[in-house]
Order: sequence, then C-alpha cells, then structure tokens
Amino acid sequence: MSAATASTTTSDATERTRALLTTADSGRRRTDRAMQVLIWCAFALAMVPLVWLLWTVTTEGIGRMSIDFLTLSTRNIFGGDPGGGIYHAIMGTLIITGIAAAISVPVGILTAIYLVEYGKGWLARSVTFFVDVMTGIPSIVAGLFAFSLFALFLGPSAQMGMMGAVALSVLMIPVVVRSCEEMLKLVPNELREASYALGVPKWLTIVKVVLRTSVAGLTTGVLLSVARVIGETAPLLVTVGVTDSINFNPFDGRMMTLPVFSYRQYHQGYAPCPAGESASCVADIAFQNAWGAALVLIGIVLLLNLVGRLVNRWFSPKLR
Amino acid sequence: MSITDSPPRAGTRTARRRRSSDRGFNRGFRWIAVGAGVLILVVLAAVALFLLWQAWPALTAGGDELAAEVPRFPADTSFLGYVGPLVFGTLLAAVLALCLAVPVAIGIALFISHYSPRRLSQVLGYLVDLLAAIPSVVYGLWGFLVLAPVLTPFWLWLNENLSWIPLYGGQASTTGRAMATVGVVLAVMILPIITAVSREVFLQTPKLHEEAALALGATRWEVVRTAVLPFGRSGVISAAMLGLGRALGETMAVLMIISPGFSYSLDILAAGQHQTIAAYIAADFPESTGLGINTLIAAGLVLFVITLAVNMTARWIVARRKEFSGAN
Amino acid sequence: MAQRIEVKDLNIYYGDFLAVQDVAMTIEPKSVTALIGPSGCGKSTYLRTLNRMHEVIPGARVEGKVELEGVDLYGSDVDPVAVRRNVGMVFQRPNPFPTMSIRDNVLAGVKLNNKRISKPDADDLVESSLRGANLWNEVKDRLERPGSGLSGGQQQRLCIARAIAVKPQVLLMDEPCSALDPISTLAIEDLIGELKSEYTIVIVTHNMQQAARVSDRTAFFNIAGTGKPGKLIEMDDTSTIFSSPAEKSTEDYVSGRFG
Amino acid sequence: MAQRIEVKDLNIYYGDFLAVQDVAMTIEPKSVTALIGPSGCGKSTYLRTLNRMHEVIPGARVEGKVELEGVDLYGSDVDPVAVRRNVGMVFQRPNPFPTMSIRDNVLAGVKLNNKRISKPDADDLVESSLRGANLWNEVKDRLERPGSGLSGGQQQRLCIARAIAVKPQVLLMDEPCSALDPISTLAIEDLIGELKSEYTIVIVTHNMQQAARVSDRTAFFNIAGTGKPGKLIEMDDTSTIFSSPAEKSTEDYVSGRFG
Amino acid sequence: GSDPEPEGNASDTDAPGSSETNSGEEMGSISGTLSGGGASSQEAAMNAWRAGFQQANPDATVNYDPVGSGGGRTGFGDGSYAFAGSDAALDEDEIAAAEAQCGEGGVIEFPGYVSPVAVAFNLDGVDSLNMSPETIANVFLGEITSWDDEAIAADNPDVELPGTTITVVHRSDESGTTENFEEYLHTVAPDIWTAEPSGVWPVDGQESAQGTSGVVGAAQAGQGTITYADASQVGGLGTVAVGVGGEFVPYSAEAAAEVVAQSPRTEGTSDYVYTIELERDIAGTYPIVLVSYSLACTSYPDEETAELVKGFLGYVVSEEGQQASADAAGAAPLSDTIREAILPGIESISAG
Ligand SMILES: Nc1ncnc2c1ncn2[C@@H]1O[C@H](COP(=O)(O)OP(=O)(O)OP(=O)(O)O)[C@@H](O)[C@H]1O
Ligand SMILES: Nc1ncnc2c1ncn2[C@@H]1O[C@H](COP(=O)(O)OP(=O)(O)OP(=O)(O)O)[C@@H](O)[C@H]1O
Ligand SMILES: [Mg+2]
Ligand SMILES: [Mg+2]
Repeated sequence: MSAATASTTTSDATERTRALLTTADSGRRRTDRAMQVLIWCAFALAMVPLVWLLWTVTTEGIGRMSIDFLTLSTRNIFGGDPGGGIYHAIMGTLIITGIAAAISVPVGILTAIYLVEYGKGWLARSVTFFVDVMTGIPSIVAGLFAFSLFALFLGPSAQMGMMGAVALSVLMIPVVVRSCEEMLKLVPNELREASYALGVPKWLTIVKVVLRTSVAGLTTGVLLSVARVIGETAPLLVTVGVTDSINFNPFDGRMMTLPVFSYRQYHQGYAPCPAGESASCVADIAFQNAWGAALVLIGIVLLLNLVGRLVNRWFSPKLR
Repeated sequence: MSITDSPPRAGTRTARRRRSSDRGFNRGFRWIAVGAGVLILVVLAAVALFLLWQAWPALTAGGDELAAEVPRFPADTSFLGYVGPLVFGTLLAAVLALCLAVPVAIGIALFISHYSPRRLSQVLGYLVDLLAAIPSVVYGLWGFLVLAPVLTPFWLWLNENLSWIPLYGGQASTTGRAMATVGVVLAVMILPIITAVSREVFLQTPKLHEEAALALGATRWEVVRTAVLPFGRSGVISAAMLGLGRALGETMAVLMIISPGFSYSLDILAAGQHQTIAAYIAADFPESTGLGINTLIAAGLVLFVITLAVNMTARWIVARRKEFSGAN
Repeated sequence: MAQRIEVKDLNIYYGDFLAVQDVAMTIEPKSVTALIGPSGCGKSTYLRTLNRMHEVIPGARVEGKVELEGVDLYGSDVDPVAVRRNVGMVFQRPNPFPTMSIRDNVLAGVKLNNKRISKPDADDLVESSLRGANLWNEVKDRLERPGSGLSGGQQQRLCIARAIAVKPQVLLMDEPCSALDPISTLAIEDLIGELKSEYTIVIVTHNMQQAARVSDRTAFFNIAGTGKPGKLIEMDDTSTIFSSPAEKSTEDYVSGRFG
Repeated sequence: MAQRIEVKDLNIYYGDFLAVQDVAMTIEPKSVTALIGPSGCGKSTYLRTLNRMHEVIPGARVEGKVELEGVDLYGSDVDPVAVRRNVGMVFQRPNPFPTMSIRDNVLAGVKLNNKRISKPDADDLVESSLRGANLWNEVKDRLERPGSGLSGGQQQRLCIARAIAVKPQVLLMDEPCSALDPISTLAIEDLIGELKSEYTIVIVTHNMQQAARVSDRTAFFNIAGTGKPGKLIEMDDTSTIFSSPAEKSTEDYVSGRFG
Repeated sequence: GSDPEPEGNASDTDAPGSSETNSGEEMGSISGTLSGGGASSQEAAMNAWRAGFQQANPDATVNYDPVGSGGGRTGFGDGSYAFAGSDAALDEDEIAAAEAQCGEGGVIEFPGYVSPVAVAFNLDGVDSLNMSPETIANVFLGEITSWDDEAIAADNPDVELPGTTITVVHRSDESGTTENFEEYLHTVAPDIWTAEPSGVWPVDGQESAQGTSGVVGAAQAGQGTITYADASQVGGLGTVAVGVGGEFVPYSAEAAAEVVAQSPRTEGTSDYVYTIELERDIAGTYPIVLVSYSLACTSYPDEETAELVKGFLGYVVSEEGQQASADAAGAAPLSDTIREAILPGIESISAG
C-alpha cells in the first residue's frame, strides 16, 4: 500500500481543487430546481381534476346509495318517485361489457401475440398501423356500424345486448392490442430461448412461458381497455336501446347500462312535484340518480382494478 | 421414466422423427394468431366500407339537394363547404386538448419515472390511471355542471385583458360553454393515456444513457433533457397520437359541454362558434332521417380520414428521424 | 447418451451478413470441447447452430451440415424442436423461469411440453437432475420456493439441472461462468468435469484458464475485423493449443498478447 | 491536469449489504491503475465511488473518505455534479447518445456547462477531442451522422472523446474493451497509453493480459463468497503483482488457477 | 328468447307515488313486450304511462327509446317500433311509408302529449316578466341585447330591470321544441322572425346546449340568460307571461290544454289521423305548446302486439293516463272532445 499523502501536495493545489469541486454553477442549479418544481406542479395540477371529479361524483351520488338502489330496477318508477334502483343497469353493464371483453380480449391478445412473436412484413406493419387508426374511430360510428351489421341479418328492429357488445369490441380491441403488445415485448428473450432450448415448441413457449410471465401486464392492459369502454354511452343508445326492466339475455331485447342510465336520467331533468317537495316526490331525483349511477360505475371500475391488482400479485414473478 | 428413454443410437432417430401433432399445433397456433390480426383488418375494412356505403348518397348529392333535405346544411355550398367548419372545430378541440395535456402528461410521467420517491410513484401511477377509467358521461356532467361555471370568470378575465391574442378574442361566453372549456375537459380525459404510455417509455430509458449523462456532470434535469426525453421522443409522439385519437373521437363530453356553431373562428372563449364531428353526429342523429343520416355518416367518414392522416403523419415524423431514434 | 457431432462447410448468416465462415470440426462424445476467441468472432453464433437455436433469430440462417451421429440436423425431415430436446443448452446469464418454483424449473422441459409424468417419477427426476447439477443438497428443503431466489451460481446450476432433466445427448454452454463469482465458478467447473462422463459438452469461454482447466479439446476462432466473418483458426487437444499451437495468432491470443 | 486520489477506510453499501469493505489506496497522477479481481468482487462498485456515481443507485451509500488532491469528494460542501465533471467515466458498453450526431455527442458534456460555445470553438473542441480519442480520421467526414451508426470500437472511442472533451482531471474506465473485438481493443489500449501523459487513469479489466500491458500499478480485489464483501487484497507495481505478489490468492488469480 | 323479466321488481309496485293505479280487471290480462321509440320530449310522460300500464298488467313490458322524433318516425316506418312518438306530424311521404308498413287499415296519429313550452330566464330578483310576441322575437334574434331595454320595460312597469346583457340559450340539437317555438315566433311576428321553422335554430353565434336539461342548466349557470324549454323542467328560472290577444298569459297546463282544445283539427286527413293546426292568438290560452304525436298502426301481424298497443294507447288517452302524465311531466291533459275523436281509432286496432 502506498504511503500517506505525500507532503509535496501543495495546499495550493488543494485549494484549486476545492474551488473546482464546490463551485456549483448557480444558473444550472436554478434550472434544475425550477424544473423539479415545475414537474411537481404538473403532477399536482393533474391531481386537481381527479380529486375534484371524484369528490363531485361522491358527494352528489352518495345520497342515493342504499340496498334498494343497488337491487331494484326503475320499472314502474316515474316522475319524482325516489324509489327504484339501478340493478338492471348494473347487470346490463356487466353483461355487455363482459361479452365485449370476451370477444376483444382473445382477439386482441392473439393479435398482440402475432405482432410480437410472429409478425413481420407488410401484414404486421398494416395491422400495427390500422390498430392505431382504429383507436380513433368515434364511438358513435362504432355503434352505427354494429347496428347496420346486425340490421343486415336481423332487420332493423333488432336491438340487443349482443349488438352493443360488438360495437364496444370495435372500440376495445385496439386498446387491448396496443397495451398487450407492449407487455409481451417486455418478456425477456432469454426466457423464450430457455424454453426453446428445452425442446419446447414455439406455441407452447408462447402459451406457457410468454403469456404466463406477462400475465400481470396483460391484466393491466385488459383492465385499461375495459375502463375505456365501460363508460360508453352513444354506441349503446343506438344498438341496445333503453329499458327499465331487468333483462339478463343479451340475445333478446333491450338492456340498460349505467352510462346510458346516467345520461337518460340527466336528460329527464326536474320532475314536477305538484304538492311541493315531499318524501314521495323529489324534484331533482333524476339528477341524483344520474350521479348515483356514475358513482356506482366508478366503483365497479375501481373494484375491477382492485381485482386486477390481486391477479397481478398472484401471478407476478416471485423473487424470493 | 416416461421421457426419451432411448438406447444410445435411438436418440438420433428421435431427432429425425417428425412430431406431426406438435408441428400441427405449432402451425395451427400461428394461423390463429395471424387470423386475429387479419380479423382486425377485416373489421376495419368493414367499418370503412360501411362508412363509404352509407355516406355515398350524401357525397354524390348536389349541394342544393342536400340543402333542401338536410336541416343544418347551408344553402349555396358543397359538401366540403359544409364539413369544413366541423373539421376545423374537431381539429381545434383536439389541438387545444393536446397542447394542454402533453406538457402536463410529460411532467407527470417524468415525475413518476424520475422524480417521485419510488414507493410513492406506484401509487401515483395508479391514481392517474384511474382518470382513464372515468366514463365520458361523467366528464360531460362534471364539465357542464361543475367545471364550466368555475372557469367562466377566468375566461371572462382572459377575454377582457388578453383579447389581443387571437384565441381570446370575440365575445366570451357567460356560461363557460365554449371551446376553451371543452379543451380543458378533453385534456383531462386524454391525460392518463398519454401519461401512462410516456411513463412506460421513460422508465425504459437505458440506465446506460442516463449514467453517461450523469458521468458528464449533468444535473437531474439535464439528464432528463439529454438522455430521457430524446430517447422517449417517439414513444411520447405515439402516446400523444393515442390521446389525439381519443380527443378526435370523443362524443358525449363535447356534446354536453359545447355550445355549437359552424365557423372558422379562433375565438375559443366565445359561444356558438365551433362543433366537433363526433358530437355533431351524436347531436343530430336522433332527429335525422334519410339523406340527413347519410350526411352525418359522411361527416363520420371525414373524421375517419382525419384519424388516418394524423396517424400517418405521426409515423412519418417518427420515421423521419429514425436513425437518431433511441432504438439503436 | 453422448454423441459425436460432425460439422462440415458451415457458413452462418445474419440476414446478408456472413458472421461465421466455413467451419469444419468434429466434436468427440464424452469429452469437453472449448471454443475460445476474441469477442465478436462468432463463438456464440456457432454454438447456437449446433442445436438450431440460431434460426430463432429473425433472418438468421445457415449453409452447410451439422451431423449428429451421421444425421444432418438441418435435413428437411428433422424437427428443430426434437433437435433441441437432444442438444441441450445453458446460457451465459442464468435464466430460470421467474414464475416457477425450483422443482417446476427442473421439470420445465417436461411440463412445458404438456407431458404427463407421475409424481414419484417427477420426484425422482428432480432429485437426480439436481444431484447431477450438484445442487440437491443446497435446495432440497426449498424445492417449492421460486428459482429466482437463489444466488447466481445456484441459478446457473439450476439451469444446468433443467437442461439435463430432459436427458439430452449433447450439452452446449455459452460462457456459463462469466456472470458468477469464483466459488460458484469452481462449483460449475467441477460439475462439467463430472458431466463429461455422460454427455458431449461444448463450452464457450473467454477465460483461458478455464478453458485450460476443463476442456479436452480447444477450438480457436478469430476475426479479421468488424464486419468480417469469424473463422475457425485451429482446433486441437487443449494442451497442444496452450503449449505449441500451429498458428501464430493462436499463440498470440492464448499468451495474452491480444484479446 | 492529472490529480492524485487518496482513498481511506472506504466501505461501500447497497442498502444494508456491504459490497466492498475497508479499502485504502493511493492512485498516482499521470499513471494507469488497473483494478482486477474475480467477478462480483466489487471492482465496478468501487470505481463508481470515485466520481460519486455510486450514490445514483437507490439505497447505495458509502462510508469513509475519497480525497482528490486533499479534498474529500464526499464532503458536505462538495457538489456531486462538479465531481463528475472533474472525474470522467467510460463504461463497459459503449453508450453514445443515440439521438445525437457524432459531433453533438462529443459536445454533450460541454454544452451542459457552456451553452453558448461559439461554433469555431466547438469545432476546435470536437476535433481535438476526437483526435485525442484517435477517432478523428475515421469520422471527420460524417460528424453529423448518428453516433450509433459507428462500430463498437469506434463508439467506445467516441465515448472517450466525449469524456475528455469536458477536460476532466481523472478518467475512470470500467472494462472499456470487454465488448470489443481485438482490433478495437488494441486501438483503445494504445489510446490509454497516450492519455496517461495527461490524465490520472483508473481501469477495471477482467483481462490479465490487458492489465499487464497497459497499467503501471495494479490492485487486486477478492471476495470470499457470494454475500460476503469484496476486499482490496493487495496493490503494487504491475510487474510485481504479475511476477511476485505478496499474497497467495493474488498469485493463484493472476496465474489463472481460479477466476 | 326470454322477455325482459317483470319479476324482481315486485317491491317497486308499492313504491310510493305509483300505487294509485287501479285499472279495470279486464286490462290485467295483457302480456308480452312492446317496443316503441321516438321523441325524447315524451320520455317523462312515457315513464308514467308505462309504469301505470305495467302495474295494471304485470306480465306486460313496454319499452320506449327516446331516440328522437326522426328516429321514431324512421323506426315506425321500417317496422322496428310498434308505436312511436313524434314532435311533428307525419308529412305526406311519411304517411305513405307508414301506411305501406301498417297495411290496409292505415295509421293512427293523435296528440298524446301536450306540454306548454316556457320562455324562461335567469335574472336575479326577477321571477316573472311580461313580453309581447314581438319583444320575444327580437330578444331571441339578438336585436334586444339588454334587460332594461325599453321594449321590455314598457310591458313591465312595476319591475326594476337591471342592465344585464341578454344571453340567449337555444337547443343545440335538432328538436321538436325548437321547431314549435320557431313556428310560434314565425306565426305571431312574421315580420321580425322571418326564418322558416325547421327544428334547427336559425340564428348563429348564440349560446346553446343539448337537450332540455342542457338549456335549463346553461340558463341557470349564467346571469341574464333566456331560453325556451318544456315548462315542467324550468326549475327555479323565472318565466315569461306571453302576450296573446292583448293580455299576458303565464304558462299553465290548463291554458295550454285550452289552446289545443280550441284549435281546429287538420282537414283532409284520414279518419284515424287526428292532427291539429294550432291557433296562436286565442285570448286566455297559452300559445307556445309542444304537441307531440303518438303513432300506431290499426293492424299488427300478431295478436299479442295488437293487444298490447291497443291496451297501452288506450291507457295513454284515458283520463287516468292523461292525469298521470300531467302529474309526472306537467303535461296538459287532453280534452274529452279530442279523446272521443281518437278512441275509435284505438278501438279498431286488431291483428291480421
Ligand atoms: N442477432 C444478431 N443479428 C445480427 N448480427 C449479430 C447478431 N448476433 C450477433 N451478431 C454478429 O455476429 C458476430 C458474431 O457474434 P457472436 O455473438 O457470435 O460473437 P461471440 O464470439 O459470441 O462474442 P462474445 O465473446 O462477445 O460473446 C458479431 O459480428 C455480431 O455483431
Ligand atoms: N445495483 C446493485 N444493487 C445491489 N447490489 C449490487 C448492485 N450492483 C452490484 N451489486 C453487488 O455488489 C457486489 C459487487 O458488484 P460489482 O458489479 O461491483 O462487481 P464487479 O467486480 O464489477 O464484477 P464484474 O467483474 O462481474 O463486473 C456484487 O455482490 C453485486 O451483486
Ligand atoms: Mg458470445
Ligand atoms: Mg463490473
């Protein structure tokens, strides 16, 4: 080991070095600080509408929450009647979104698999491009498309949950493809190679290694896409219609969904209460219903996200 | 043992043996995946054909005929003259939303990827993702009933004091139901999408490049500027395009907030100046019949073409500087 | 179980880029063959052609013959999946499946192929493979724990156990110790010494000392410069390569004058 | 420009994990110091404490002193940004900024400090730095092309040019040649030989031959096993380390008996 | 397939406010699902009718899609809706299309829902104003821009008018309410309001909002706003007493019912088509009313639908049904005379 600091080191050199190492360029420091503050601000700024919106929906909607509201339909409820509930809309939303997911998730994930694992050449390029284009289809156009498609086969009087599900699928597929593609790309090639080297065919490698490893990411992608369509209104109005009765059958008859319910209630506006406000007639009941349904809808999305998180935790690679 | 338990030389035969069922599955799976991709192309082609087929009568009818049959169709103009203001309004809304959302989204994405404490950032990312899950009807209700009244005084102030800026000119709306409010709501709606994608891209910045910048004596912001942002550039552009797609096609929120008009005015604080294609279709579809519906769908076709053009432009921008992209 | 490999006139391409040119070599069964050479000379590329892993890379292809006991691996009736089952591979960085337990990792070759295996058979296979990889004693109490919780050296041995569990004839190793600390490296080198009584082993290494320690025969690859193809310069018994190679460049390389 | 580095009682942690224990060494100005040792012994970790890059990793921290000409780099009034400007670093894998041209890559560090550098000044600096990195002749016709279009060796020299363009006092290199082919390696070794007349150079290498060729003094690090801290075993003139080291383990290592 | 299930709502039937229906026993036997659609103006009334009908006939379900009059007429024309609601009477082409769809029996059309349209404003401290037709037209045209304009002040000597700017809020979507309001202005002030009524607001650059709730919400959000909307929806807004026949009449269901009762039936239509030509200047009546028509066929292919339509429309025009819509939606009940004229058509609905 070398000797201690050589006595030849002049304190002069030390001072120069100290000067070099301690003079922070104040201008750059300031820029750095300023950008940090700015970025914090950007974040805070984004939190404002989120918190505000959630606050509004919660305070406006919480008043309607009750067992009745969640378990009854609005069948035979009209005017300022504060009875009834949104059970039919909850079920409609779950069924229609569920079918849309059942259509879109396999198609979307398979397409993502195609793009990541097989895709090359013009087909892959055009699929990527048109998936981008599909993200921009206005939802009402998707609704009209599904309506015409079914009208070709069933005539114009057909209105059913299935049609709405098809319309939602058109909106949902590109989101599934985009997000799942990204997730599949994150699976390290090492794992694929490890599997190939064990003599596992490609398709089994994809199913059992690639998909299995990216389950967590895929769930996130699927949830994102569900969130994208669960709040759609316009295409469902065209394809599924409205009803205030409970209908579990997506192949026959109208269904109600939460966003449509919310929108229609808002549209009904004030109810005339001849004898003034009373327990049996609430003038702004429709607005309360609209907010209530919105709150339940957000609650459902939250719940789905929570389930997704659990799935993520369950499936995510274990490190210890 | 049930695996290849073969005598010494038999192994070669195993290697030679064609496992036809395996190969069949392999090919089958491949074709299913390809089929899914093709299905998407088919669906899109079907949507495009549907639009074209339904729009055709309106596209081929003369301006006079359309003016006679379609209530909102102004006299003495062609179809292009009629959709022009709608296209303008659509683009204006999308550009406004994008201008507001992209800087904030990049800020949040950077915050989550490079600034916030690690533990916090996950929770925060989740919170922002939540914004994506709020249905557009709720955005519409909130924008109309809650946000617009709050923004009105601010808009009036801008209109009063900064009216020399073209955007703030005209007669400001006293109810806040103007393009500016729509832009804000759309910005909030597309924020989470842009944030989510940008965040992922920023997180992918190779540690190598960040450390290279640090080793040159860069401050944190300088690292972001020299390594993170240039690397994420194409990712941020795609993210912005995703957001733009959503903004272009958003229906309910715009419908419920805007006070529509059909002009080429830049006065985003004024009422009755602009309308977007998607909201226009939703607004007039219920009362339309015959040629009116065709005209609306033709407008939808135009929107489709816009989306296509926007995506192509984005690809072009990304490709133009491909050799400088972070992928190398 | 060990088998002889005969390579004839092999050219290896990445798209249009000729990465390795004109290799001919015989790899003897039940022996360890080391591939050495400077970085980028195509050792990994060449190794991966021996079990058709090369073609997994888009655009990659080969010309020439690789014969396993006289059967051309690139023959038209040969299934690459079956080839890989017979020619196992261990990678530079240990890559156990992160979603699987230690036990499942060992059984991966069986389970991923959807083969049915009875519990006692599986237990036997896990134990024999882990013993074969010198890992049994260290992990026998935590077979259900995730494989990624092991240390680097243990993970690498787990990967070796996984590779030998499918009972291959040949075992390829691409710098299996380069990510490991010296103690783990020694463990793996010992393991290679044991395995060679049963398998044909080909190992790529950057470490001259390691090549000298573990291999019976050594092949030296070199490259004239970036963009040029790599070539097999010479192949001989390890002792000959390290003491009196035929080529000047080999001598320069093994004596540390470049590389 | 070269400056002396004095390290005293240095302990380096990743969170609670003590990665390198109790290092004390003096690094002489205008000389090349090589750090050798088996993988995982903490060479990179130690190197990164010399310009405070270590603390960039979340949870990482150090105890002890690193003095540059008598100034403790970890003193409270020292700005890490200034430290890194004065102690440059070249990494194992060449990492030019892919989004910048060759010219901008060279100027990247300079522009951080001095945004308003005049064009002629910048041109001069680019030329002198690229000449200093032995790259000028190869790239002078394509300064506006992306840096990522160069070969690995050229990229590495570009990174060296970028590092010396900010005129540091010390240059740290972490296995700068391990990803390069032998021709590029030779080019970089030559360059190191030239640079040492102006800079204090510390280089990590796995390649004993390289250490022997380029360095004046060599420090040998070792580790007792995974999870244990790495330690400085001995440091001496390179010739001494390679001919008659004081420690048995050093001799074992440099003679290739392990590692 | 299965029908929308009426069960699961048993507890709804005794929900307060909806339990007073006690239709005749003979009606309780109707079952099945009936789907209609059309004008969204009828939605609130329709909810009341459907509820009333479904309570009397627990096995029946009636759906109504508030897709808009245009959608309703189209749907009725191509057979997707068994009955429809429309804010405008069918024109000749549409009658022809509907007749082709309905078969030889022809179409039934009658004003099932009549509702006053209020001219409503938001002005602090003022909750009622008098305005002559000309003033209303000038205000909505944007000619009168301030609340203390002489024209307004002249009719309201007792009211202290602020100098607030007038902000007109109209419907942004195409609507029957707009068409009706335009028609009113065009009839009573033809020199000022020259645009032909069309359902689309003819003045550019004004504030607007979608739907009745939209305009009401927008009017409430701003100061000095004025709009027109279904009278039952105007909430806390002030309303205008409209000048008619020399006096000012505030809106009321009765005054609106009166104008429908006193206006003549359109001539030259077939027996079961009862449309009216509104007279906008009958003293003592409220002239701005939205008359929304119900459409049905006289014959349907199957018995079940025929029974349902017959039963449902019968309930709609019944005294009880009209009272329900008056309670729930502030509608003006049909007069007995008109009911007498309509009922034969409904009675004639049959299968075949
Ligand atoms: N996926 C690929 N696509 C194109 N070229 C490649 C690819 N992989 C490697 N190469 C090129 O093939 C040549 C041989 O590379 P290879 O990785 O086989 O070298 P190596 O001898 O294993 O080097 P090392 O010792 O660094 O592992 C190199 O020029 C390399 O750039
Ligand atoms: N980011 C990190 N977090 C936690 N531990 C780390 C980190 N990086 C390195 N280590 C640990 O610190 C120890 C020293 O690692 P280091 O990379 O310094 O070794 P090295 O001597 O450079 O090895 P090599 O020759 O492989 O580069 C190792 O045990 C390693 O696992
Ligand atoms: Mg290699
Ligand atoms: Mg290292």
